[in-house]
Amino acid sequence: MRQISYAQAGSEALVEELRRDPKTLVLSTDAAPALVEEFGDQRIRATPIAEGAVTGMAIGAAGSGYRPIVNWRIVTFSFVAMDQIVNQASKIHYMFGGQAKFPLVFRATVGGGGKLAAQHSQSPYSMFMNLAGLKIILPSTPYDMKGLMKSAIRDDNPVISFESSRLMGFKGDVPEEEYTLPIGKADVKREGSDITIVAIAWLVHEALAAAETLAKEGVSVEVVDPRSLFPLDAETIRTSVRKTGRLLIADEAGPTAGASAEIAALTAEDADTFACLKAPIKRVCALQVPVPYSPVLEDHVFPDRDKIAAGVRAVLG
Amino acid sequence: MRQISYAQAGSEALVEELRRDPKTLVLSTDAAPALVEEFGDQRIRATPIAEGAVTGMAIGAAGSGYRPIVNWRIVTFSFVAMDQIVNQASKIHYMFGGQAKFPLVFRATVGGGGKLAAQHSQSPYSMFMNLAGLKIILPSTPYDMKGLMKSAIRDDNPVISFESSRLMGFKGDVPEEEYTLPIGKADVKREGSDITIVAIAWLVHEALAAAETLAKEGVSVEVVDPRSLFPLDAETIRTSVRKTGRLLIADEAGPTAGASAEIAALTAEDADTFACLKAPIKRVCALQVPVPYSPVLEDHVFPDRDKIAAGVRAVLG
Amino acid sequence: MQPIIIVRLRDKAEQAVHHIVGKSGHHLGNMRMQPSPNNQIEMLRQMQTIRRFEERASDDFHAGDIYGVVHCYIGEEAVAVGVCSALERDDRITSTHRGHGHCIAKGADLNRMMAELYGRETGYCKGKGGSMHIADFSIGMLGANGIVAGGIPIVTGAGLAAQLDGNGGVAVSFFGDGASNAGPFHESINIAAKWKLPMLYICENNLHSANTPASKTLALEDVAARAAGYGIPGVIVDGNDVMAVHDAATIAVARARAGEGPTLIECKTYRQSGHTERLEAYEHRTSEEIDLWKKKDPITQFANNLIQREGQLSEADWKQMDDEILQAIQASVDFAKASPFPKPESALDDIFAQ
Amino acid sequence: MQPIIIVRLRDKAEQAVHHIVGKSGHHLGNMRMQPSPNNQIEMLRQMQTIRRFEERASDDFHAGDIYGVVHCYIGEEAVAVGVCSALERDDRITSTHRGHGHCIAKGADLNRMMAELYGRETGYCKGKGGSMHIADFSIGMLGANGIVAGGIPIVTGAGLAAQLDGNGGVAVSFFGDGASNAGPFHESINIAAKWKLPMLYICENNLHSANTPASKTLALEDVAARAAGYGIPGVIVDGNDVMAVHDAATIAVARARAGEGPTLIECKTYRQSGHTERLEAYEHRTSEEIDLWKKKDPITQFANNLIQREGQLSEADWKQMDDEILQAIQASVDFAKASPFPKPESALDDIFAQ
Ligand SMILES: Cc1ncc(C[n+]2csc(CCOP(=O)(O)OP(=O)(O)O)c2C)c(N)n1
Ligand SMILES: Cc1ncc(C[n+]2csc(CCOP(=O)(O)OP(=O)(O)O)c2C)c(N)n1
Ligand SMILES: [Mg+2]
Ligand SMILES: [Mg+2]
Repeated sequence: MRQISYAQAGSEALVEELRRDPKTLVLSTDAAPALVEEFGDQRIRATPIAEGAVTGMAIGAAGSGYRPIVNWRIVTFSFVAMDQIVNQASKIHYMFGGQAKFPLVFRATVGGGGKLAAQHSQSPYSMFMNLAGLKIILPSTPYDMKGLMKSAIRDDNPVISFESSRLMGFKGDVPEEEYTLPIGKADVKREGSDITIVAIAWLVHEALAAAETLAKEGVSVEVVDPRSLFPLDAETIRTSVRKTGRLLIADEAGPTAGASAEIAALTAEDADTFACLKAPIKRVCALQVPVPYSPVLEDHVFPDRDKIAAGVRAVLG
Repeated sequence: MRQISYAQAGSEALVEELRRDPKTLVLSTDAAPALVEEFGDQRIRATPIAEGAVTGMAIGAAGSGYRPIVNWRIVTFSFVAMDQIVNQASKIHYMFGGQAKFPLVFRATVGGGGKLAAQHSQSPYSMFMNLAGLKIILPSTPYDMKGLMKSAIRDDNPVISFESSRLMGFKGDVPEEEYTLPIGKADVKREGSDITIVAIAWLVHEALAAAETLAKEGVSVEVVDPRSLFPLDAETIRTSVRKTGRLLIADEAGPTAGASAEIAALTAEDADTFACLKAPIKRVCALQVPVPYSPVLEDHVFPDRDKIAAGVRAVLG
Repeated sequence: MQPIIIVRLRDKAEQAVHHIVGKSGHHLGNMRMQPSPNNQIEMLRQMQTIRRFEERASDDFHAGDIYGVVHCYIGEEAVAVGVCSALERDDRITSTHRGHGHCIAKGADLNRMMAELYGRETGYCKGKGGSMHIADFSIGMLGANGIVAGGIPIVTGAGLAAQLDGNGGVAVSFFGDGASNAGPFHESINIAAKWKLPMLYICENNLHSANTPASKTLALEDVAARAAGYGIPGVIVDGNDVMAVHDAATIAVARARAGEGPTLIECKTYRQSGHTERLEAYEHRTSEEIDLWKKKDPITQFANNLIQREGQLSEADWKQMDDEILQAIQASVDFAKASPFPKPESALDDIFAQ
Repeated sequence: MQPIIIVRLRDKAEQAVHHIVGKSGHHLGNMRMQPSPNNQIEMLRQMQTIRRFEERASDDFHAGDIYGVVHCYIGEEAVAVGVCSALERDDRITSTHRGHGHCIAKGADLNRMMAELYGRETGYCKGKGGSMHIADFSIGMLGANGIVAGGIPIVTGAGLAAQLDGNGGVAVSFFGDGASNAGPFHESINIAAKWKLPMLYICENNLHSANTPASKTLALEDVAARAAGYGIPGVIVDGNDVMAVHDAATIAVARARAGEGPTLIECKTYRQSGHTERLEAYEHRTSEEIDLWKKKDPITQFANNLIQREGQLSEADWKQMDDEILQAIQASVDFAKASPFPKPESALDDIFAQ
């Protein structure tokens, strides 16, 4: 099968959906010339640096029959739009009794590794999980990216597409033919029997690498990729943990009230799964600090395959 | 001992600290006349409705030698200031290598019960827990409010003081003499042996009421009040759970990636505590929906003493 | 570019003429625009309907039948009605926390409004929204909003949609003097001006935001002066004169439909009621100021005008109209009371569109 | 109120005179303000130091010694130096993502700056900040900032502090044309104007924001026109003429120190380098435009001026000055390279002040 990058998979999905539905439009502080050329500057709009207003405008356009895709670019910039996200987008369908649809996609890159320091290296997706009314995808492969992005654009609700900066150049199989993937369905990226690693985005690959190393030590690791964080596929995660009896969660975000905390909680609160737990749950996350600039510091802060492998060994005792 | 309300306790702390330190100042869209009268309109400033700029101004004034207290009023309005909170306040001390201090207090009410619908009934504190660099208090009694608020104002770091709307009129003992309480220390509000309830703010009182009911059924409940959410006093919580072997978390926020998830995770990941756990962890939280207006709907969404008691019975099997 | 003031005067034949003058006083032109007598009577009816609706909402709030918070628009009715009477049904608006007036002026159903305030299943939002969140997308009412300035970007997006639709639709943002100091005002108007979106930005300058006077928050007294920074017209109009508002809106709507972009219209008006119907911590406005503005009541003025000057209405007609309105309001309360509360479990519906 | 333009011309005696004219062309007055020859030479030195610092930072970024991202200020040096030369050490500023120029002009130490770019323990932020986050609170440099418009409210808070201190201090906000479309610009200026804070708002209008031309984002070409909405002076100045910038800033500083409130100064300038030193997806600006502005290079212009017209500098002096600067830059690189990286565990320090 042909291989394309994670970034290309996102772009392909976007372009195909722009072709498919004339009601789609793209708002971003930076309008990609190729998109403007194909779809014109009415549908592909370079906006002023006013992500707050632009996000609100997307809500209004969605409520008026369009399907806007807002590219916030780095998640950093979503915070100037937070009122529109928290107080409007995530509540507007509900608050008005379901009378109108708000088909919206917000795109944002997350994660570190770029030596861009605290503001530009964040992974704050759990802040958005706590809102009801917003779906959240965070794919780890080009295949998942394309399939989920298409579903996000077709969804009649606000969907945030978080995209891992570290994976932009990562290549993988993506079929030529059209497909979509359901939002809310986790994917078992590797089967195993001794421990479940629930890993998010870039850490899926680190977990798979750790699993290879651990296999040589006789440890059989199952790697589960939630793929979407809201809805979060508790059932697939719990089923895996019931099988392996152990859970490690790997996330590029800090642990505190993170997606990792939610995954731990939904495992520990399920009676059947709890009954199968043979060891404490372990979180291998970023340290709970703003991300520092200097490479030695940044490397120290983030989790990676080695820290995951060490974590697995600790859980297995 | 004299009794004053939760709201009064907060005001008393504020007034005392304003008197104590001439570098303190208050910024809010609504300047309380009594404060203006005592401290003048230079230190007590009514601002335009521009919480984003006002929050940023507080950061700049703090970095220039002042100790601003920003009253966002309802937490709803903090979201227009989110860039300044997430990208600036929580990172600025670290990002600049610790060269300057930013003594700041942000006040905001949280919680529902007022039939104010989705925007004005939020409990989104976990969104702020995920940031490093911000302390968070959320007291449940007038005594805790006063002691923690004074510590918050004296702290050399940004502190968010979340305050429960439902408790504003709640009265309790507050000594006349000066005292402070450490930020980051949980309080065991009731001792018991069968189950630990970690309850937040208003739900401390609901948990205590549930504990009374359950006591009559022969169940001995321990109620732990974290009082501050960052730092979160994991040790006190774990110690309690090691004693009781069971954990229920009661929170007015929705569960997903909430403070409740973090409390569950930090319990389930601690080997000693995990070893003592006799039953799955249970979260008794708001339903994961935007808060609806109509009383029948609102009541359905929030947890209360009955739901807590039922939860305890379920955990005890 | 200076703000333009539209002053409504009478010519010798006692006909209403608008004099358009620059803020510094020089005369820019005259204008004579009169909606038909029928329309004017309809406008009066709407204004009085808003007034009676809110008087009742206030009573029923105090009686405990309406929950949470209610913000009354009493004294500002000329703005909503003056503007909405210049719109078509398909044109879109957003409103504020003080939203009943805009809903009624845009044509919302009183029964469903009152039922929403009563928290009933038959309300506009099935009881999920309440006073601060009434919307009716079928008539282009895209929602009240509990966030000051929160609706400005949203309706600017409706303006973008109208531009893309290419059918000559316009979108109207209602907001307060307080909101004009918030970032979304600036960001939205700049974008609308740059993209020439078919928009009206209607600032309801009622001289106060909650408990803070505008004199403490607006760097300049006239919000309309800000238009100069975006190269769009900034108009000041007597917000208690419904015809003046109507005419200013009509010009701006024509401009918007013609693809010439947005207009900022500042309506100088006053809220006769308290900030909310709850017991506020304090009222900072003097009773002299409130009384002064009560004398300039927009409904009394307009009704007197139609009766005395235009001769379009008799005292008896006016009385009868008011009776009809009171009946309609009573009917809406009856409807609300007869409607069931939503089922508790329905709190879990409508989180996502299917 | 129209924006004021300050045009720097020569009188018959070939002395620099500033003509202050309204945007529509009418003459408002003249002004003659000349820093001493020494100060002018010092200003030239600062401008060239910024230039050389960034040329080196760019090289070392491409060599892999500097990480992340570097935004160069090349071509805009006259703004930072023109403004900061009108300030005292205790006056406070905030900067943007493009912050090296403001740091150097405010008096930051080159060694600690370069060490920060190199991610070393001796850097201004102990390696935690990098290019986008250099600050030196001891000289009133309250930080570069990775958020467009993020620094505007922060420094407005420093202006509030200065007002409360009552010592005549001022605070200066540097920001781009792009930032002027963002909410914090509007909110901050409105507050500063209302409270008469001692502030300068310096818009560095380099005609582009990242890959978007200002002509696509600014509703009006002149950001200074927005001042009218707040009742404060809006000044337009040639941002490539350091003396013109200096003089405009000097007037505004005097105004601020006198308690008369903020001034908005728009400096028309140009970034000769790319948006960042990384490989950008595309460069949308034409090479004609870039070349045109290179011909108006602020340093070449100013040096030539001092050499040819003012006779304050010889070609040899200038060559020697540049050599000294290059040596200082090399010394800063040597310092950075000789400095250790921070200890990995120090990532856990400085989360909270003790
Ligand atoms: C962002 C935000 N901050 C604060 C509030 C609280 N609040 C509700 S109404 C109001 C006053 C609004 O004043 P204005 O915009 O002039 O409208 P008016 O009430 O006068 O109609 C305030 C401060 C809010 N709803 N949103
Ligand atoms: C809120 C926000 N949105 C987007 C960005 C990404 N970004 C960084 S610099 C820049 C352009 C800024 O333009 P301008 O303000 O004119 O400054 P200049 O780069 O021209 O100096 C953008 C869009 C950002 N840093 N912050
Ligand atoms: Mg108002
Ligand atoms: Mg620029």
